[in-house]
Amino acid sequence: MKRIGVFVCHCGTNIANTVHCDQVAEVAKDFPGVVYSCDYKYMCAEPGQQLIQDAVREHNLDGYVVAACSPRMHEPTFRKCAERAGLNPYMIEQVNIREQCSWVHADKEKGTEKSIDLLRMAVAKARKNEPLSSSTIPVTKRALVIGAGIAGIQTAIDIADNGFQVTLLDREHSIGGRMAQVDKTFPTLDCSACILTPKMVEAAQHPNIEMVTYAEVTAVDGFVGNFDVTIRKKARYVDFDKCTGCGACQEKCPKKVSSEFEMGLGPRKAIYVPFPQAVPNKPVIDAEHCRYLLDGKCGVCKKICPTEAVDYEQKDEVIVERYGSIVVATGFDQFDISKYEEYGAGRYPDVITGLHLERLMNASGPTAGKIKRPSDGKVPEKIVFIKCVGSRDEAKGRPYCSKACCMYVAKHATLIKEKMPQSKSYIFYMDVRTGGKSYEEFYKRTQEQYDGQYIRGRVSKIFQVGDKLIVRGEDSLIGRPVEIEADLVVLAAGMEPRADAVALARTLGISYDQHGWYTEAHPKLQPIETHTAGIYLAGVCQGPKDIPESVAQASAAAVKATGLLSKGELTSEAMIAECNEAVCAGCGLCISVCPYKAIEKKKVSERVHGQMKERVVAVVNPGLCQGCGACTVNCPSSAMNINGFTNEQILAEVDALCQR
Amino acid sequence: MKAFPKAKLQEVLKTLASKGTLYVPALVDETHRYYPYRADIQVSLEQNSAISPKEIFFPSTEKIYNFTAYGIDGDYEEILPDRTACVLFGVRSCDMQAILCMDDVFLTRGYIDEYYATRREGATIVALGCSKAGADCFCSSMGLNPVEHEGADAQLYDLGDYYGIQGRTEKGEKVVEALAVAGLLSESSAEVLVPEEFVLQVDSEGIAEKLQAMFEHSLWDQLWRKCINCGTCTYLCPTCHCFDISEKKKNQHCGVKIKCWDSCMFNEYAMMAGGHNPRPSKKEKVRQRFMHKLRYFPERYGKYQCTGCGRCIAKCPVNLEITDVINQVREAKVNG
Amino acid sequence: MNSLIKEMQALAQELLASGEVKGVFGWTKGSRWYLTPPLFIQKAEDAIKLHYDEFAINNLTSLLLDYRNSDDKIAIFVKGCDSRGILRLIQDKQVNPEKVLVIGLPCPGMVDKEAVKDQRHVHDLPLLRKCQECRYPNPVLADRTLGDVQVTKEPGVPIGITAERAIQKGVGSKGKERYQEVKEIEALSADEKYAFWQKQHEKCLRCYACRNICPACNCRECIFESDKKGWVNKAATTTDNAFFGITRAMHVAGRCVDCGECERVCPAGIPIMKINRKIMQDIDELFGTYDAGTDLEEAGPLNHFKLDDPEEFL
Amino acid sequence: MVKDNATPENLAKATTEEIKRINPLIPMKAKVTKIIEETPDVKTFYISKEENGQMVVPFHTAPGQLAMLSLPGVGEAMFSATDAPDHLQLSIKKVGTLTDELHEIVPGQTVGIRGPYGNGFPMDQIKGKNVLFIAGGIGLAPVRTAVRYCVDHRDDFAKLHLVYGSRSPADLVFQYDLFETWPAVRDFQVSVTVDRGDDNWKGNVGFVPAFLEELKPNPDNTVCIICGPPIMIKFTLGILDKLGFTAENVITTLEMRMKCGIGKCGRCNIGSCYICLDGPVFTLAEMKKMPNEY
Repeated sequence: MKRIGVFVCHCGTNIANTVHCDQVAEVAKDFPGVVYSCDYKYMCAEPGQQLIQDAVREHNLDGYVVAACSPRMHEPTFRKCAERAGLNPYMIEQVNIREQCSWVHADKEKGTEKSIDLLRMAVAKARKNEPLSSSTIPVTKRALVIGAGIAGIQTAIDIADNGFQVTLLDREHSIGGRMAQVDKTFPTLDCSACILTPKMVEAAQHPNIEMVTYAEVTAVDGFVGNFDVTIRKKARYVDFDKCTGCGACQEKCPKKVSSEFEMGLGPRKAIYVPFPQAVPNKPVIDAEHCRYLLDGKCGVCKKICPTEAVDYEQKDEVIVERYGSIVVATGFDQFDISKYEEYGAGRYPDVITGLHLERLMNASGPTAGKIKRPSDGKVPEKIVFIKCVGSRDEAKGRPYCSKACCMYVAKHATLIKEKMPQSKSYIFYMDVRTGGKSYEEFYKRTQEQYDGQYIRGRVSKIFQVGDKLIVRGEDSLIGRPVEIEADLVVLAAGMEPRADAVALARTLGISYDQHGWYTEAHPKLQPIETHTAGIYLAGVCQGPKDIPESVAQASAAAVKATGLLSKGELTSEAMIAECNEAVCAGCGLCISVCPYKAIEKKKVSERVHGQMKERVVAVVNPGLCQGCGACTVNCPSSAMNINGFTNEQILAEVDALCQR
Repeated sequence: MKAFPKAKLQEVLKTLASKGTLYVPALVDETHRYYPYRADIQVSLEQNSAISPKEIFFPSTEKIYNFTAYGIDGDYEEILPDRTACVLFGVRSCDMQAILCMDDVFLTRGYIDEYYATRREGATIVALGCSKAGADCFCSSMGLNPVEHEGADAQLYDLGDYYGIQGRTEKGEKVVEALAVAGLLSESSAEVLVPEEFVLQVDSEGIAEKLQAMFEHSLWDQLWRKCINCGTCTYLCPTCHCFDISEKKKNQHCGVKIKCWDSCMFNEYAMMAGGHNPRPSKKEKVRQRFMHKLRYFPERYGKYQCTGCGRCIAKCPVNLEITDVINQVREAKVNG
Repeated sequence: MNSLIKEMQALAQELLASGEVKGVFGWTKGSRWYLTPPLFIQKAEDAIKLHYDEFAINNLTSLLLDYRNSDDKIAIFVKGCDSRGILRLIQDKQVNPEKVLVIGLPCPGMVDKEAVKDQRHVHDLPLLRKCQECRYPNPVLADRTLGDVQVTKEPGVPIGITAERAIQKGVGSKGKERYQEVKEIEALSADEKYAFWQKQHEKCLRCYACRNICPACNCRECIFESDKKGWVNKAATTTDNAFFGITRAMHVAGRCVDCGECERVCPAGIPIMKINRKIMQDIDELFGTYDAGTDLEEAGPLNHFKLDDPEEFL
Repeated sequence: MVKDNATPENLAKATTEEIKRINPLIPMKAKVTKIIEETPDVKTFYISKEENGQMVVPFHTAPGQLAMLSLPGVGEAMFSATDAPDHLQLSIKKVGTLTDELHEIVPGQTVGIRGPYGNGFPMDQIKGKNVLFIAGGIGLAPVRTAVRYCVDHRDDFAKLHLVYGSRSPADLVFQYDLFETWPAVRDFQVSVTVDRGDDNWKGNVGFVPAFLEELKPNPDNTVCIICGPPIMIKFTLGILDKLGFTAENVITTLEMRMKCGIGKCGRCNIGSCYICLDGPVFTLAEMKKMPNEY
């Protein structure tokens, strides 16, 4: 019979206030297998750990149970402590009598009773613990960055600078993302393109960066250190090796299409480069609009191309590449303002979003930087901004703050005043949030030097009279209705997760919140990691951020990814599935449910009634298995077990609970 | 002979029940087996019980001792069987013969099984002669007289409207006396009803001897093919007496050692520690069962361990009939 | 019927004589008029022993488990309900479809031999309840068929030479009412339900006939066989019996093919199908109608994870 | 009445008062007083019971007899027992749940013990003859009971010869007997072999049957007592036959799954024999008459 020790921790007063720790330790002495039991103020502290190690040696313990805080917190501590005492680290159990007893119960007697029950279960389990060991798996020293906005670009450059190969992938044909659409950045009013373009070029030219644009991730297999990523490269119909980017095709293409990059405010052709600074700066054919591809007529671009780079026969290409780590930097979509019918969004062309305004202000935009109304091209004089559209609005399912809007609205008001000194900006707001370096000062300037008129209140309705937009709302500070005859209304549309964010999360096996933002492993202490080892987050895909925050997180993700890649090999989980071949019936149900493709079939020979017979059994690849347990619950013969959580151990716990 | 009218059966049973526990075949929740008599119980003497009366002497689960174990200290506390006397009413010849088989096993050859012995000594068996052969009965083929069995303490005969009764032992006489005292008995000269010819018949003569040379016979290669290795035949059999000893924990420190029915049809039955199984497949298990009934038991105790009650035939999920096995053994060619 | 039996015998004779199969599972005429028990033959000349009639109730498919690692090809006769068992065994990889030749038969509807009144003389017997509630009277899978029967995965009415008679007798007529018994128990109070099942489990002998006849119970080692793990005790107490009964039912959840053999073979008369049907009904309600053992390609709802699986408990 | 009729000749042979216990299935409470680690997977347990403050042998066993050892809450199993003045010695190999647990216990542990069971070796009939002992692995445990008897009654027997083999030098059980006690006994040849040697092993390397063939023991006036793994027995019997040993003079002890030990539970039968009552010791001649199911 295994000799088990029990160590009950007071956690200062955290546990001791609601649990009679001494009593728990005393009762535990009677549990079968327990040969030593004691309590102590701080088991995790140096003297506490020493106490455990001494007891292991003195009482010749085969394993022990620590009743303390959450194993998430200190299981590694006590495992290491076991190792120092000469035990296999998996011979110990930690039972959480803090979060599960003292912190949730007020009644000390009941808290004690529950602690005893939990401890009895843990002792029963510990008696069935077996030494476990981990194996090592090699790491593929290559990273994948999904999304090549500013966050993705920064991550890729940082990883590449650290000497690792990195693939920078984007589904658009140019890298740059949302930041490329932005005219100027707050609070410094730098030209966005001026600071972004060098980064884009650096990424494109970096020897360690492979750029894969116009491509999507369709499947991710494998596990940390060795992800097998299936990438679908969409057909461009232009051979980039031959194309010189001369632009002749674009010029001659007869098909005009509304430009996505310009937010529909300007045209592009069916063969096009989305914006002048695009990287790669070579055109692709939009198969949905190309006349040749649609009905075989036209073919002008092919005829005109001096290098015969146009290739209508090109097909999508699917490749599978292996990466050690993945950084997700897929950014955001802008909230669809047409959901605000009361603002006439979608109906009135002069009710636009902040991103529209960015394009209208941009020198290379559809209006060459002149702010003109989309409806009639007139220069607006009275401009109304409405904040918190599609953010902080429970009714629209967007209760969160989009964080960047307060500042970009201030920026817009400032820039408009600079461009058109005769104009007047009215800004309807709920609160003004300027938490950021030099942000508050910028906002003050907008008000004081740039004549931005901030009105605290909600707009209830916008309607058109003549060529004016009547903005009707309430100034809640003075408690009076307001009505403004505006020429242009700019809605500060919030950020929302990409429409396909959930689908990608499922492909990657990472978690997401109720809105679709990807969930970090810990909101405070692990804001970069996901719950899936080896996959990290950068930028807005995790939640609304402005540019400096995205860049900071991008660099952090790069460090995480590089840290992983710099290890030669990873230690695999010790608590992984194992198949009892004697019992395994070879039905293969485990194989079909394993999310890590860690289970395979194998043939075994055995002597049955004097004859050698072959049969099929399941075998777990310890490198791939993550110990999720899907196979164990699906195994009809209970041949699959998670080491450290075997069916027997769990039954022993249930038994112990029932035998109080 | 002395007799009581069938109409007065309830009074007879009440009288006997007043002396001690009285077991009667009855239908409760659609199950026909022996139950302690109660006035509201549906006594059924029309046909033999579906579950044999062996469980009265040899319950399917029986406690032997309690144990405690605290650390390295432990203790054992014997649990002795209940010594109260009882009467078994309506036991058929086949089941009476089966009890004699069990007597051989549990009361002879070196050791006496205290549990069986205590219950057996305290019991008075009132047998009931059959006037009708059940669908699966073949006791006459196994050398029994369906109408009476000399091993019983008292014998009931079907006289049509009456049951005749005769005491055979001191215990049996006491039963008759008790009924007489209660004024329930009268004299009857009616003929004892006997069953018409059995539908199932088999010639069992000399089978035990023939089987001695048939352990390796090819017959066994075929018999097991439809068997599903369930324990129905052995658990319903009035003579199957194999048991296992295991334990049931009450809590982490104490538990009870139990003796419970086991079946040679089960895989784990002959499995040894370390995994060797001398009877690894259905073939060996099926052979063991029939060999035990028809050869080993006769060799050891001088009688067949099958009494023709037909329960295994009635309930075998695949109709593997012992009568058919006997026929096949009879017809089998044996070399040399 | 006679011509069908002749066809069966001829086919078995041919299969064995040609060496295509090494054995044939079928039925034979038993020792009494109301018995048609299983038969396994290996010689062509034994084919004449094959028989088929309304007493061929036995689902033979679990017997194939004895040949699961065998190199020999075995032929097996199946009725509609039996064929679902084969399909399940193939899905569980316990039977190699290359090593089994499934011969589908039209089912005349099986009768209830419990209703025999005179074992000496042939008389009419009522149709089994399970046959009245039958949803798949035709084989869902067969390599060969006899007697005009067609292989179809669709629930429906009997097809084949005996179809008319079978339909007349009421085969499948109560298919829609198969959860009736479940509803009756569901209508009871919790205490009444408990009392009902306690009473049933009290009767259990732990003979394991229900387990051993079941084509879904195909583990190599049953936890009820090895008390090593201490999960269950050998003691036949009501508690241990209930533990067995419920575990068995949950173990075949989503894999039970509704053949009713467990209930038929129970020597204690426990209405096992009531609990199997309850689980079937629950699966139907939670995951959409699912009939185990009807589609080779579809893993049962309890054997895979789908993104839209109900998960109210999370 | 029933009891009186049931007194058989076996009961008359009973060697201790324990056998007449009212309830033969109840173990007597005993203690493990000493544990010897024979090999990595074999331990010898010394078992005594307390009587008037003294530790005494729970019951005496004849060579080849068995005792049922139980660990409360785990289970019970039958082992061959070696008799000593104040204790029984049970040498137990780790093969399953119970034996795994037994290997974890420490001296002082309460255990249950009942017995003795089985017929034992027919030492009286061997008197005056040469005895050849052949054992493999843990099979030496039952053979040792006979060896000890012969050594204790040295003058009753002619020449003694033990041929013993194990998988490796580390797996040799009772090394103190093999290399110290027994070689010192008069006219006692001890021949040890291992399947695979190691750096320190200077003895014979090879399987028992081959070793035996090399040793060529003389079958004249010799009885052979053999026990070991089935495969060893199978090949050794062939060699013994070749050497001229008759089936009547080859004695072995059979293992079956015994549960009750008293001939009731029905589990240990081979044909109409119950190992726990009629065995476990049989001559090869007797075994040839039994069904081949062991």
